[in-house]
Amino acid sequence: MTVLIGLRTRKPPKVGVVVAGVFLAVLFAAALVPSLFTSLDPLDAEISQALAAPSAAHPFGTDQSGRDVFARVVYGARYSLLVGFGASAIALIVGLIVGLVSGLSPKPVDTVLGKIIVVLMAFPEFLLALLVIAIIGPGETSLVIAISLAAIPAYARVARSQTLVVKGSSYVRSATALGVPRLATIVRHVIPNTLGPLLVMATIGVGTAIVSAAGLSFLGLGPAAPTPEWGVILSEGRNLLDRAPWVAAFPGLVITATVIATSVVGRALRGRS
Amino acid sequence: MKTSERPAELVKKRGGLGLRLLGHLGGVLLVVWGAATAGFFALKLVPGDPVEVMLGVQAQVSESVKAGIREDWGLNDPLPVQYFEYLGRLVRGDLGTSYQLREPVVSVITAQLPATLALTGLAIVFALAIALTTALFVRGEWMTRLASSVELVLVSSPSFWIGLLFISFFAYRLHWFPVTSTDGLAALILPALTLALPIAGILSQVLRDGLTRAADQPFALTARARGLGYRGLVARHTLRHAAADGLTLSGYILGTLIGGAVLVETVFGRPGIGRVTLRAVIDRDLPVVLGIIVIVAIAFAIINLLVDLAYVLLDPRLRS
Amino acid sequence: MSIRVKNLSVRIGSAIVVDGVSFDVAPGECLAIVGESGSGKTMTANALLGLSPGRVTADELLIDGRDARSYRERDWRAVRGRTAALVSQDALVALDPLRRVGAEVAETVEVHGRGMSRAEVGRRVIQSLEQVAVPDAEVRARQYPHELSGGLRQRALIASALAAGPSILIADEPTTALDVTVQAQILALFAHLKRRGLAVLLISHDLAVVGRIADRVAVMKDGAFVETGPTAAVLANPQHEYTQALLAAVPVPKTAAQQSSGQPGGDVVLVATGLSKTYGARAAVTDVSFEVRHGQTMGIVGESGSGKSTVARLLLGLERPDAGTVLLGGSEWSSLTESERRPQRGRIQLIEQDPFGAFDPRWSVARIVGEAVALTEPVTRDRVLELLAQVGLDESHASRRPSQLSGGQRQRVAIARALARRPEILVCDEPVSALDLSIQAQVLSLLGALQRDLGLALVFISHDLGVIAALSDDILVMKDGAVVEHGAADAVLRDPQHAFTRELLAAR
Amino acid sequence: MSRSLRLTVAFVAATALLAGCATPVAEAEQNITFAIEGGNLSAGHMDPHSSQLDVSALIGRNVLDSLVAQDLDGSFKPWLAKSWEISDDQLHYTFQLRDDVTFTDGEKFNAEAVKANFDHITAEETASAHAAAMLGAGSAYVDTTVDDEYTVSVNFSTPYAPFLQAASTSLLGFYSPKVLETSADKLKTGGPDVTVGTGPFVLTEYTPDQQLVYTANPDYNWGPENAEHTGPSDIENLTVRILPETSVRTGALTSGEVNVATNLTPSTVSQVGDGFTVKSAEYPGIPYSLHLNETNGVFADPKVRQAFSLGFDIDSAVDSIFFGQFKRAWSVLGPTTPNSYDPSLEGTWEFDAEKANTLLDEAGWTERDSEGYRTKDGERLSARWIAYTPIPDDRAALADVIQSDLKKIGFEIKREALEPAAYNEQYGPRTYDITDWSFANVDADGLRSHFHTGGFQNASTVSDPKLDALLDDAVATSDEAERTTLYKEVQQYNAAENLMVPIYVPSLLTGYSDSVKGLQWDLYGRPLFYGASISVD
Repeated sequence: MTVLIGLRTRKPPKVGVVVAGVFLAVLFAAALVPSLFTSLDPLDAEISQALAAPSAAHPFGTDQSGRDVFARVVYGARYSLLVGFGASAIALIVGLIVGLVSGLSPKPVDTVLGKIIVVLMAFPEFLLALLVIAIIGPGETSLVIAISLAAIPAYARVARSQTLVVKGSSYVRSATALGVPRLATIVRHVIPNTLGPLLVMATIGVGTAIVSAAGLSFLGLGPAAPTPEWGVILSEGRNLLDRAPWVAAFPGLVITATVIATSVVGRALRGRS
Repeated sequence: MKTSERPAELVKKRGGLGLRLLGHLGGVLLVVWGAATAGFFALKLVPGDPVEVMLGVQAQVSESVKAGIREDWGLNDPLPVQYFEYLGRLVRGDLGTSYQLREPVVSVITAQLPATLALTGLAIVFALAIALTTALFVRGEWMTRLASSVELVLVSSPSFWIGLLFISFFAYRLHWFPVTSTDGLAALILPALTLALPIAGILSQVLRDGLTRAADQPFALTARARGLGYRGLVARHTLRHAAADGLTLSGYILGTLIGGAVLVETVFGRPGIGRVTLRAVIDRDLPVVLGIIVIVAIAFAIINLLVDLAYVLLDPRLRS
Repeated sequence: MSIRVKNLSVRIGSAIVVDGVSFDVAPGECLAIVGESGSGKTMTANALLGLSPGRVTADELLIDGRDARSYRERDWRAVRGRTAALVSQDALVALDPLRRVGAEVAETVEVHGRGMSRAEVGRRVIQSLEQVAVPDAEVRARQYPHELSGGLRQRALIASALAAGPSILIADEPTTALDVTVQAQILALFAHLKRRGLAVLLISHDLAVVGRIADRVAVMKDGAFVETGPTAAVLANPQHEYTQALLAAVPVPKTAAQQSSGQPGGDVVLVATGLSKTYGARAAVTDVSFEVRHGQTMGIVGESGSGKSTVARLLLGLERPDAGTVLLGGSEWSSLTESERRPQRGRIQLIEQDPFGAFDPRWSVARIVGEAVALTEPVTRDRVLELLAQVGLDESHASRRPSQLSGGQRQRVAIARALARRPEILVCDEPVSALDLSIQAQVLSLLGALQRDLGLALVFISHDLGVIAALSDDILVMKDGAVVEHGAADAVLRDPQHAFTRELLAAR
Repeated sequence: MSRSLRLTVAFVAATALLAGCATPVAEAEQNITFAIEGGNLSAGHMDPHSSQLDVSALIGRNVLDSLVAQDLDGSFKPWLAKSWEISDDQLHYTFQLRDDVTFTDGEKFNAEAVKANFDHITAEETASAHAAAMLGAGSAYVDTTVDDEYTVSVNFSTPYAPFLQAASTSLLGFYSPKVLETSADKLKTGGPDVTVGTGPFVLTEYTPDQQLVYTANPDYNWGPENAEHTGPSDIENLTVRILPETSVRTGALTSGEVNVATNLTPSTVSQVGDGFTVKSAEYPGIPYSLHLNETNGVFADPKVRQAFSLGFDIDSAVDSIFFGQFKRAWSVLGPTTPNSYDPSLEGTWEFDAEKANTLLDEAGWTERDSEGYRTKDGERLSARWIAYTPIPDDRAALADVIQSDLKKIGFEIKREALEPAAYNEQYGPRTYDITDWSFANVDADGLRSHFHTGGFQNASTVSDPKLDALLDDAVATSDEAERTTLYKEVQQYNAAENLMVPIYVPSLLTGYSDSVKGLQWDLYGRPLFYGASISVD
């Protein structure tokens, strides 16, 4: 979804940003202290309550083994946010380093690094993540690694081109003309001005990462079954669509809302920077 | 996202169209070689014994038989030998033989290709139709706001979830479409739509942005000052400019289609390349995985080539 | 009357951008509206074509004798191009870059001449192009805007405006993007069109342009006319103080007394010998030599692409010359490595055209200036404020970011930053080209004052001979990377030797 | 590129055409479409001689005939063998073959063909994962000898009672000797001209992961004696569609796109409405069970094993999760396993959390840690459960309940889902506490690989001479009453020791349209299409 970077800034209404921010804050709270939001255990199977429709007791209904879907979604926030933010952060840092090194290196080195980035960019992120999972095996940590590795080329590419832009910018020329040392120029001007767009990209990238993670979990490549990860819950619900659509509907809704919230906040950040 | 080279970068390039094409073909080969090599070595890192995977759980097969299979598959050769044999076959258009399916990877892929092409082809048609419709007909404040909200939702929703909702609603609730998968156009509509919606969202966002931006350009003012109305402006001027923006998305769209196919084919239980990919990844069917990598790399390289050519067709400034 | 306007106002949101202006333009007459950026002149022009983004009100709004106040979009479309046509600033962007010139011209014909055959449209296109003196019209029609020279492109734009035979031509800064020599040709074309009976409304910031073809002038400021009258009268005897200020801001050459050229007083601080630089196959600079003395100004004038900015970079050691040397204070400069050069960089400083791009956008003014101070001495707030005071800024500006400053203020910050290094030489590359006329004058006088006070040597680069003349002791005229004329300012201005210099002077 | 483009166009055109005239299936033409799960078929599992998968046997039956047929009552009937004799020492089985049987490639069926097939099954290159073991290879099987053109003997070193049952399955069915000679290496991939037998159908078209098309063998006149039909099949075309998703198979059945769909799941059965019949056949063999590793960790203590078996509510879980479609299991053999089931175990070990708690207390797991789990000497009462992927949703739900119920008595279950390769790595050295599977097998001898010392499915790692003796004796006799007694003892042994905790008896759920007539079923409940036809109402 990093494609949004290229778009013209379109500021969402202020109210939207506030709502999105509040939603994300609530999610963070749920990730840190899930018991604030539900008294139920996400793993507690009450077989007598299996496949109960949404009600006051079970706002999102229950699943096939009688677990509360709401509790599972609340506890799942932790995994999804961890994967989303963790993967974006790793991709951002590694991408920034690669991009900076490439952009600041002598031309031949930059050309080679640039080509490598292009080759890696030739793969859809999701496919790349699949391949990484194939190598390191499924699981929660693998998910973070796979998704961040898959996203790195995009970040590296933006970091590299931004570095080149900054390097060729008038203010870096001014700094050189002033006599500011090269390292100081890099630290004071190049890195901060490269980081800005990457941070915005990463904020929006959090949403992409969450969707990718859910997709991989959905395919059975993420955390193992009882873990209340959102993609896992969704996949638990897919064979129940005819009799218990709520099992799949609610986690998907929360994923969508989360991604929208990060996009809205990301766009607002871009509007400011 | 994957974008093709921006026109600005292209402008800088010198030399005629033919020379540039040649350079591009070189680039295609480079990308394919790089992808094949990276894929080969990455997959050699895969833990677990392909022979075990091949035989499945609880197979009563003796160690000596397993060793024989390893020998047959050349799994005991030194890595460089395996690599160069692989490259040699690749050059001859031979992607090897699947461990699991015991048939040439090329025929595995070509057997599944039609199903996936039908799915992705229809998805592109849907996405373009939706995006163009919104781009052309959405005007005025509240419609614009509605359109951007819908786009945001489409772009933000996991496609497999949309697919599940479709099945739940259109197939189980309303019985409009068969839940069943493989037969007929009716069975293709829901999966294709599922795959199309996120693409439609992003495409219409980009097209509408492009139209708006082009309409803010001085030439649009000039055109309007000649007495041209909105539709005339779009048809004669701004759509071409917006199309260039849309073109930069083609790599991204291809990526979304391929990644999305894995999920959508799983959700709708359709056969196709996506399923083959997922199976090959889970089963560690290295030749198939590598084959997919190479095919995807070729597809990307070709798309990039076509996109670059399309830029040149679209923008005369790139021709000189 | 082709245009008659009474009490025209335009509001955008709650802002009144045009505030009750009244004027009329007769066939064969040219009215010029002159003002600086943001004065509302373009808004006025757009309102006459129904293209205003704001709310337009007027007591009277007659276009070709018809009341246009109740026009709907449909009615306006019939007016645009057919009755009143628009020519705007830069044909490179005002013509659709993706379409052929012929198609652009044809569009006007097609919109207004429904049912015309293709051949007929084609004939009209060629006719229109020939009407504005485009040579080889048939060839040009098949070319794209970027393939034409600036002058031809502008003519093509005018041809597309005239293709449907309008009686009114609204020209919004039609020559601003052009080199001065081309500017003169386009102005002549307008004069010709006017003589043929078109009513021309000319919008410009440049009094010099206006003086050449306008019959009457309206000076606009903050959305209102402050002075109107026959051109000659207004230019010779401006009544309003704003008009007077505008006229005063037009740079006038240094008087002979101010010039110090030829006087051996100043030491030579910078010597360029045989500088050459090529990029790929293109020679940007060929064999340029000159010297600059303490306290004096070397003006370098040339059109875009003449290589003057490359000279600036070579002087600063930002690029290495392919041939030739630069000596700073008599010692090697251009041949040093960057680390050898860095300790001495403070001696020669750069002021660029676009100061906005020259600052890190995240930094405050104090930090920007402070970074430079830190390279020579410990940073103190007093020193920063002192520097700001030197360029006419105060404490209130110190905490702002570049984006919160006006163009003139930014250029002052750039100067302050350069001064922080206590330089001997300032290289100013088009330092005022992006500024309004009145601001230009202020910055120029600031530079002049600083030169007097600090004994700075200036290398002053501009496309504008007027600006160059105002400051320079010596003048170097460049064309296609080479020096075509070099001498003392008064000599060059009074008695130009080279044809190109004469052309430049004539275009003013 | 342009070629694939044309392909797409052709495909879209074809699908459009299909959509136009799809419903209903043209019934008058005697075409039957059969939907199977079959996801693994293309993964080298087309050959029942080498594959251990159910689906291989299922579709193999269409093409491969057997020496004998087993009736639903467990008795054996002549098929390709007119008659047979078993030597007194139970070591030699001599078959008199029919002399009128030909393979569909024209080859003659005779004693040499039988020998060639059994040799193929036991050959090392075949890497047979199941059929060779069923033939007794590696334990009892010696060789196959040709006595004359139509007489063949199968020889064993020790008595091997399950042989006839094995011989009745498609796993020991017969390929054309010509295929075995020229293209044995292609059998795993299969296809027309490769998968060639004497069966009622001929494989004429195979698109991996999509469909198999069979046409009737026009010369077929050698059906098993217990078949109700004779002569060539009435069905002209039998199309087997591979539809891995349950919901899709169910949908395809109810929409009339297919006539028969198998491997339906309990959750989708309810969608099959009027006009259809769902045949539910309990699998014989070993029910879905949890195998407790008695040499590893906490399960070394029999009290802990018993507490485990009583500690979760199997009845409610099975009833709810399988929507009442599957029965709760009481024994390590399913009730439909011929000549072996011990019904006396039913109702003997109901869910009893109280008793489980007492047992754990007795076993010394008396302390509790902060999470509420029992501890002994600072160690938590914890068991690691490994399962191989893919794990069906209902089994995962079942595991959720088990895990959750056991937590209530302070017993921690840690679950790991492993891909087959990773699973094998742990299964080999038996490093887990719990693992799970069911094993459908018509002969109770399936227990031998689970309980005999060193058995390849001996997940509980039990090694007891007494148990070994029971299993060895049972396989050495063909006396059914004696075998029943011996297997009942084995079942009682497990009930006392809790090596396996049986959970539910899976049933094969096959739905078919009421227009399909004459379907027969084998002992596993799989549909047999030989006698089937479509009625035109």
